[in-house]
Amino acid sequence: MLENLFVGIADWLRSLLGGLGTPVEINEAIVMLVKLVAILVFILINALWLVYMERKVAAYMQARIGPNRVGPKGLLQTTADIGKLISKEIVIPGKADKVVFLLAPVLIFVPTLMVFAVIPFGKNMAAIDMNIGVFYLLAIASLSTLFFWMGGWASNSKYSLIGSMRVVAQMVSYELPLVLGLLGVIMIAGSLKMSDIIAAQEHTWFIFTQPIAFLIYFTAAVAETNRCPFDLVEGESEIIAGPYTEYGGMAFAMFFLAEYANIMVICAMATIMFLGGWHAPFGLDFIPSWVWFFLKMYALIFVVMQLRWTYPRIRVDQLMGFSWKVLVPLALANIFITGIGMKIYQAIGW
Amino acid sequence: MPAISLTHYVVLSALLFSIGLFGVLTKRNAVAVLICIELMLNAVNINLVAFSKYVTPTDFIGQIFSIFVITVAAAEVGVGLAIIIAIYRNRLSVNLDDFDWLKW
Amino acid sequence: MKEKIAPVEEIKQKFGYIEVDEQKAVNVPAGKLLEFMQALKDEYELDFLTNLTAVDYPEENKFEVVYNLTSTTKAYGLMVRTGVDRENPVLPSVFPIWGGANWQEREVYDLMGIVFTGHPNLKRILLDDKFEGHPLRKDFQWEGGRE
Amino acid sequence: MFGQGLIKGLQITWKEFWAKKFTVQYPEEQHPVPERFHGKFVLDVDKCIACGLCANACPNKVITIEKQKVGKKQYMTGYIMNIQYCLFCGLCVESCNKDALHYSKDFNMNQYFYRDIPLVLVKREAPAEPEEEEQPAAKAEARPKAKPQAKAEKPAEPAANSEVAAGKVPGKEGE
Amino acid sequence: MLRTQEYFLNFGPQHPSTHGVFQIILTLDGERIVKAEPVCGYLHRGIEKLAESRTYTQVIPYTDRMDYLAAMLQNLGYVQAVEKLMGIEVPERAEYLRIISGELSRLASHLLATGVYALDIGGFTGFLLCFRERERVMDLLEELTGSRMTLSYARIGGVADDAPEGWLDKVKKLMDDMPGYIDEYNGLITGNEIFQARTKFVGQLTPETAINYSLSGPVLRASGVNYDLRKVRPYGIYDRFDFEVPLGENGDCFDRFYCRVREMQQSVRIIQQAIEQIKEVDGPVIAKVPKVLKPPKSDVYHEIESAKGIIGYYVVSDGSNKPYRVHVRRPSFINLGYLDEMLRGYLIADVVAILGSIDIVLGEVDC
Amino acid sequence: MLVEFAMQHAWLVPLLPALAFVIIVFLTRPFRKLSAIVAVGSMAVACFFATLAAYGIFTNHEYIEKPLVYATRWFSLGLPGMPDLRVDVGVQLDPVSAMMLFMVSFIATFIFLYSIGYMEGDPGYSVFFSYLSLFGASMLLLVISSNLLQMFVAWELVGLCSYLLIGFFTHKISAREAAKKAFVTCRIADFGLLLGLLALQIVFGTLNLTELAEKIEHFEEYTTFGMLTLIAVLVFIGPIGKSGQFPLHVWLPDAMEGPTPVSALIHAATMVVAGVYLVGRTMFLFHEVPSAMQLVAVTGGFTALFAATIAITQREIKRILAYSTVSQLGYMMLALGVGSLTASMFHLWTHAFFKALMFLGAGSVLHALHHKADVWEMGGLYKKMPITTWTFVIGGLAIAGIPPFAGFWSKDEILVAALNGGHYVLFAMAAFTAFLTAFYMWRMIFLAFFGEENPANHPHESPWTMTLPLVVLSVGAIGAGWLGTPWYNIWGEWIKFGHPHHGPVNYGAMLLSIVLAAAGIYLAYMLYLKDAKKKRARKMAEWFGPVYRMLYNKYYIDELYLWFNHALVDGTARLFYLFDIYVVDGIVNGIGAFARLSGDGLRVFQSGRIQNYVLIFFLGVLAVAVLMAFTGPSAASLVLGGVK
Amino acid sequence: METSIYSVIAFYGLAITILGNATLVVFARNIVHSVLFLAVTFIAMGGLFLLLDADFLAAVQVLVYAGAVCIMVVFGIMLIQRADMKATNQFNRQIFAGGGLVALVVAMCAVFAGRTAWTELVAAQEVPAGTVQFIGELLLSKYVIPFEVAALLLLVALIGAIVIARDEEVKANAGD
Repeated sequence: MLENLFVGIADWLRSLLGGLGTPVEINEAIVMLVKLVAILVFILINALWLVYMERKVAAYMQARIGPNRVGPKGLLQTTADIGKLISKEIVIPGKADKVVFLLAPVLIFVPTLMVFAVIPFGKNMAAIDMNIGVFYLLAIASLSTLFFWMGGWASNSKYSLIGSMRVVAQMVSYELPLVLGLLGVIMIAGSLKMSDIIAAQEHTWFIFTQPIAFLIYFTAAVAETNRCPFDLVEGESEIIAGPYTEYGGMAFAMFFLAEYANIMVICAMATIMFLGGWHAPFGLDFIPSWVWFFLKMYALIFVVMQLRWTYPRIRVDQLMGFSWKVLVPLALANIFITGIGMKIYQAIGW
Repeated sequence: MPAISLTHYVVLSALLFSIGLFGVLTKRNAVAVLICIELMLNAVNINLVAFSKYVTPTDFIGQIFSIFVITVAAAEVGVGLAIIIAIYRNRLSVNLDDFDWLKW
Repeated sequence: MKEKIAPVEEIKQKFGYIEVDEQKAVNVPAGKLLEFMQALKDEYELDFLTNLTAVDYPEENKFEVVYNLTSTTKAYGLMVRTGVDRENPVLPSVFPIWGGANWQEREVYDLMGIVFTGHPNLKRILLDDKFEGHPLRKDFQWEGGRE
Repeated sequence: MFGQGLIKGLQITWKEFWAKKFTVQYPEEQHPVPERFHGKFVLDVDKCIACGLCANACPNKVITIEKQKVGKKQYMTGYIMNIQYCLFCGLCVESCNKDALHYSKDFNMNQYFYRDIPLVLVKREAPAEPEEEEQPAAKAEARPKAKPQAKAEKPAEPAANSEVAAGKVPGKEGE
Repeated sequence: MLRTQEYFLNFGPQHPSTHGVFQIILTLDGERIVKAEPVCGYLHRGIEKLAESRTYTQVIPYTDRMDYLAAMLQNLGYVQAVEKLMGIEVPERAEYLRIISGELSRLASHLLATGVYALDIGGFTGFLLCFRERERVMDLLEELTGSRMTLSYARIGGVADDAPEGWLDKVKKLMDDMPGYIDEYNGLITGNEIFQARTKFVGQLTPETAINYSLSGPVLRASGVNYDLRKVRPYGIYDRFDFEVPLGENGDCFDRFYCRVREMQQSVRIIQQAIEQIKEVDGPVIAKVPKVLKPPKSDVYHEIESAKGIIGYYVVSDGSNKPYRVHVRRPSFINLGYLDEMLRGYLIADVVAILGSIDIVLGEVDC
Repeated sequence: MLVEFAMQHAWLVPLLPALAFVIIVFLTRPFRKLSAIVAVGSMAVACFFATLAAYGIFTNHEYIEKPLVYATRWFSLGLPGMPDLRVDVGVQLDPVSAMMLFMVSFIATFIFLYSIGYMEGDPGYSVFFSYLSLFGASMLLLVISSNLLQMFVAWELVGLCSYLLIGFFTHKISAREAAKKAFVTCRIADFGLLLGLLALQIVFGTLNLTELAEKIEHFEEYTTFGMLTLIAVLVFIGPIGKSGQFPLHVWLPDAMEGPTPVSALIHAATMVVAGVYLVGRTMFLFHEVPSAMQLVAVTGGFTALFAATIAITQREIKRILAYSTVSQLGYMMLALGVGSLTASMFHLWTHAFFKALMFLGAGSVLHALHHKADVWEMGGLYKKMPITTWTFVIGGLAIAGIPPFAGFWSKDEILVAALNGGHYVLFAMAAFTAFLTAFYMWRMIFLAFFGEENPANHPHESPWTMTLPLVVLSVGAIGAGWLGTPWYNIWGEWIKFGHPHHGPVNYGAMLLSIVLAAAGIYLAYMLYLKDAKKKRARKMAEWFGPVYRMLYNKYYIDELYLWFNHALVDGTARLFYLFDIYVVDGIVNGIGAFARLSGDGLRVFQSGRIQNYVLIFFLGVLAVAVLMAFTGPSAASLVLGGVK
Repeated sequence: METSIYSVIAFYGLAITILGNATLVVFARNIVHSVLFLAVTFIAMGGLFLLLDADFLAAVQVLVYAGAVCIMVVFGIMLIQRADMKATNQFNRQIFAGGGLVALVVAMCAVFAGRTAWTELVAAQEVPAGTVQFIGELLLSKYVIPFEVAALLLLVALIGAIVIARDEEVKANAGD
């Protein structure tokens, strides 16, 4: 029952609308709209929660207890922060490119939200199960670079400029190992469709068949989201806050939240591609599939956070070198080995 | 309202191509010329895909061709920008009117 | 507290123009400063310029620039003083001998107003470039403090 | 092998994640304040003889002692510390021969208005008439900020100190 | 790395990793530094001028305000200079208390330097863990002196107060715990490959350069120059303790950082020995000195090994009760003198790494 | 057995230094000491082989009569005019070449050794040794050649090495100029030699020495006497240049800019005598042409006197030695000219020892005085540099012709040969030259080594690598002449042209030469040592003012050449220059101008702006499209040139 | 063939977006704005491809054009930035000549488009769903050589761009 909670709600909505006698297309459109709004709300709440979680995790690792005043155990801290930030003025620097400056924080959420359209949170729980799902996701995700850059560029500040240079260089260079890391999985699954990939992991998760690919993907993904140890886009000890230096108030909060939404995307993606998606391990399928999905996703998010609060930041030349000299060759080797392995597998014909 | 036919796409493509051509002919900034060339290439892609859909829907030749076009476009932008940057470093200008060394 | 001081007597014998006082500190005429310092570094391994500062003596109409040298190999030190005319406070820079004089001479220039010729970048370091006067001089007057 | 340090770091943060937290929830819990804490100043007015040693010892000219001559005797009408300039070095407390000036453990000296910042330890009117000796001097006087227990007992002291209070008037800022 | 036109970047004065109000005007080519012009003086308070209108004792609190992270060492240098000027013998117990509090100050300063360096490189957790221990050190100092940072504990002729009851045991306990903590920092910060990649072979200083530019403290010793005043010219009673001087090999940022970490271990050793020895010493903690100090007309220069390097006091007396001139050789100030040459050719991120490894405190730089 | 091996493999002797050259250049150049060791070692081994070979030759009489030739075909081709051109390459061992082989390798070994000390600290140390090795190889190849063309190749190689070594101190302008001068002067001479060789080849069809010797004996079968005379004169031009005979001697003094070992080796002992050697080798040719012999004799005699007079006034130590060399070379030529190969070769042999010795001694002095060359600024060196001084004195005695030193015997031999040949004028010139030689040599010795010490100098004795060769060579300078005393002339048994002739011992000539030498030395002593202030010398110079100046300026021959060069060569060149500018360039420029004018017309369309081109391009595209649209594809392809 | 009203609306919407943004690309004063408009054009083009049943191509369009080409251009602009970005994208002197030519081109295209009988060309088939598989198979079988050549081209362009844009290393004391 719990398993089909969300699917059931959608069906119920359809039947309700069907009872109203409106045309099917409009019904579908309404259902789609509801789905998207639900995802939107879900993402935003999750982002808020993740901010809180990050602060708590950080605090616990640093021998302190973190937010604890607003709400029980400080749960409403982020909400309060958002309230504060909303009430603040967004200061537009004098020489900024005003339109672009204001557009960037708005647009930064767009690719993230669009990506969520194809992510299956549970059995039959994708808004759209697209034929080229993975590819779509990568294509859309690559857009966010531009929006980061817009923010940094439009601020017309040197720190922002350096930050946007770094953002562009970093995200472009890490996209390659990211895609190459996923290729191994796609080769084995033989499909770009998310549901196919998850179905292919019913018995063995790809993390076991593709461990190197997982590491490559995870590293590159952490870098894609500008998280520590690859957070030199906003490396606060060097360039203040990179592209966000001149942003304040809600505009800054948008960037901030988008970062957490992006973490969710990469962790969800890793869950889908490597951790078997919503498949339950050890046959524990009495727990609903979406619970499993979120469990895996949050475990990964925790790892991302722990990485951030453990490691120092690497330098920009090391960052580039790491991508081009380590990850990309490794990923290519992995693809090669995967191809050979598949051939052998087919030849043996297990 | 008439259904969308091949003509629509051809006209759209022609208009886009013309806009791109206008940019190529009249922009002073080398980077602007480069991106206008991209517009022209996109116009070509529209044609290719539209013909592919309407004329040979099962062969995908047009689509494959436009994939190659995109590839070439990406390469072209990369090399073009590199050249522009190299020129800029020597001349501190990206103004095409300044680039008249072809003239002796 | 045992003070280890460089062989002053020997130095005195070698360089007739210096004066040694009871603290075994050395007074050098400004004209011979660079030559003497170079000799100290080369021959007595006083390779470490710990301190460089100046004192204002308006009654005697002079600034006294004080150099404290130590040796990283011999573990002894030496204080060298030299007097500068207060009206025309110009002294050769010891930057070519000890790079450590770089900022210290700038500081002395900034606060005491002694000009070190030959310094590569002699400009104010602690105070604002537009500041007038040199505050560590005894006759410096400044309005705007508390009360 | 490369990566050992990385894994070791993760182990440490993981361990710390579960370790005891050091946070002290301030208003509810408090660190014990040590005996010698340099907090807010307290003046035992009855012990004070307004000698001015503390004002002299102060490197930053924080202490202002106001005295008024009542008849033949000096009478301290005010002991004000411009606490915003205080270095909390403790030289004034050390210099006090009569053990009148103390630190308290109260560290909260913030004020809403700037004009409230000076720490007024004594502020009182001088008696109108030169009173006879042994008269409880300032008992009736308005002492708005002084500690109540200070004025309650020891009536004899203020009279006595007026003879001794010959120390220099706090020097002006010379430079 | 692609080249751009050279442009300026104001690194500071309001910047998270300049350790205070310090400014570096960077001339950049892409992210590479072509020229760096340090600008200091934002915290200049004229302490040397102020000292001329204070009595000898009254100068002590001002010395606190220079290197406020290791205030006791600043006090110590000054009072020892004045004692040298006047020829005052300091009681034994006071000497031990000076050593203990001084080394605790050094510990606090190095803990901060270690933690902040981790923060500079980007690791926040190391920073807070170091602060956790620094808090304990400062609690101890507070218990001893009443203040946490600006101690004003030393007095001419001794120290302000004897140690309170049970304090030495608390110090001993902390000292027993310290090695474990230091291991934790080494695991979290020092041993981290990313940290090493960021700091090794960055900002290398040859021993010759370091000596020539009068650099001191861990910056000098990281270049392999064995020059620690506590060993070379022991002042106070440092000759009674057995400790080593940690030296670096490459003179790079990592060595400077790691020198501090190892110096903490040596400080712990010194404090442990001092606690053992102080038990046998009893007596006053301050010598008999006149109320009004009037040193003979003379001048003196005295230098000690502070946490940041060699701090030296040049005191001139004209026979009155106020010093005629006080000059402080501030290690942070002089260590910064070579910054420009050190930074050239490195990236912006290395600016932070190099500046952090020099471990400056702006109160001292600007005086 | 070893001797036989050495004789059969005499080609090893030049090969070893050549190998050393290759090794130094390609392998050991970065290692200075190793380079030196390789060079000296290879030369020492070569010397060893040469000694064995010479021993073999001189102990087997058959070889003295008939040369030992090992030859192989170098190349053969048919040319118009020379239908079957065959050139052999090989070694020819006979007493002359064996003597030379031994002498060259022996002296070279010690000079190499000397160079180790002398060149210490020079940045081009290894390069120097590689050049030296190459020189040694070339010189030995020259000596051992069985073929004149092969010899010519070696001759040119020697010239090249001389050029490289004179200009070795490339940082000195004078050295570079001197090298150029030497090279150009020698090339002028070599041109004559080459012409001569060509004529020989054309006329006799071979250049092999043995074959030529046979054929020239019967030259009437091939050519006329006039032609033979011409050939002889042409061939003699080469030695004039190389051996510094009168008109082309100018390069030799200037060549002293090179390092002193080079001067000693090349410009005193070995290379410069190559000319003498060549004439000696081709004696069969000159023998047939008396007028050519006359020319040789007169040239030699005149050069000897002429150079000696110049040497009197020179001040630089190496320059004096250089002119003395020229003078002594003239002696050798003179001896050849009067027909005595024996005397010539004997003087060559002794001269090599004492002149090398003196050059090395001079080098030692220069080394000690940091290249202060003026003899007037020296003085009293004997106190500080005993070995150098006394070996130098031995050299001076030898060259002056004081018995029993080597020079006496050989010079006496020449004088006797001239007298016996009936050339009385030449004899007188030679005798006067002997007097002058003694005078200027001892002038130099007295000035440089004795007398008052110059306080500005701080001389010191040279290292053993430099003094050892001095000592060894001084032994040679004493004893080398004992091979050919008039009483027992074993030299004449070995080295001879035709039959050895034993005249009676001419005591008169012997006495005359001793007296002349002693008089020269005494005059020098009076003028330069006895008279401490050298007043008399100065007065003499004033007295002979114009003569002195002329001598001091070497008869203005260099200036003459310069003027000649300036007037004639430059004048002709100016003419050609004008022709080039107005006629040749005029044609070329005319063609260019046509192209440029037509280009100017078309240039209007070339704005350089790419967008302009795009515009024009698209206009064209449009035109073609319109054409296609309204006329069909065929017309368009007509325009575009496409295939229908 | 397309009968759905949505597709008509979508086509016109996308066409207007494309043309409008393309015009803005050409007429924007600030080169940065030009590039941003270009990105919008590209994304809309992706939509147009979706409309043309080329979903893979649409993703490629967004990935390559919007995600890579635009970024590259943007990076290039950063390297050649100027103080007055507002006047970085101006017209040159041949604006009228160019305009005239473009008008001619448009006219010619209009004539041709009008004269051609497009409907005769149109095939009566639908595009099969899931184009990826077909394109993939074609690329790796029939068109494998052009595919490889394209890969080579990209490699050459990559290396070429690096070689052209690279500068001499700055003399630095950094050891990287």
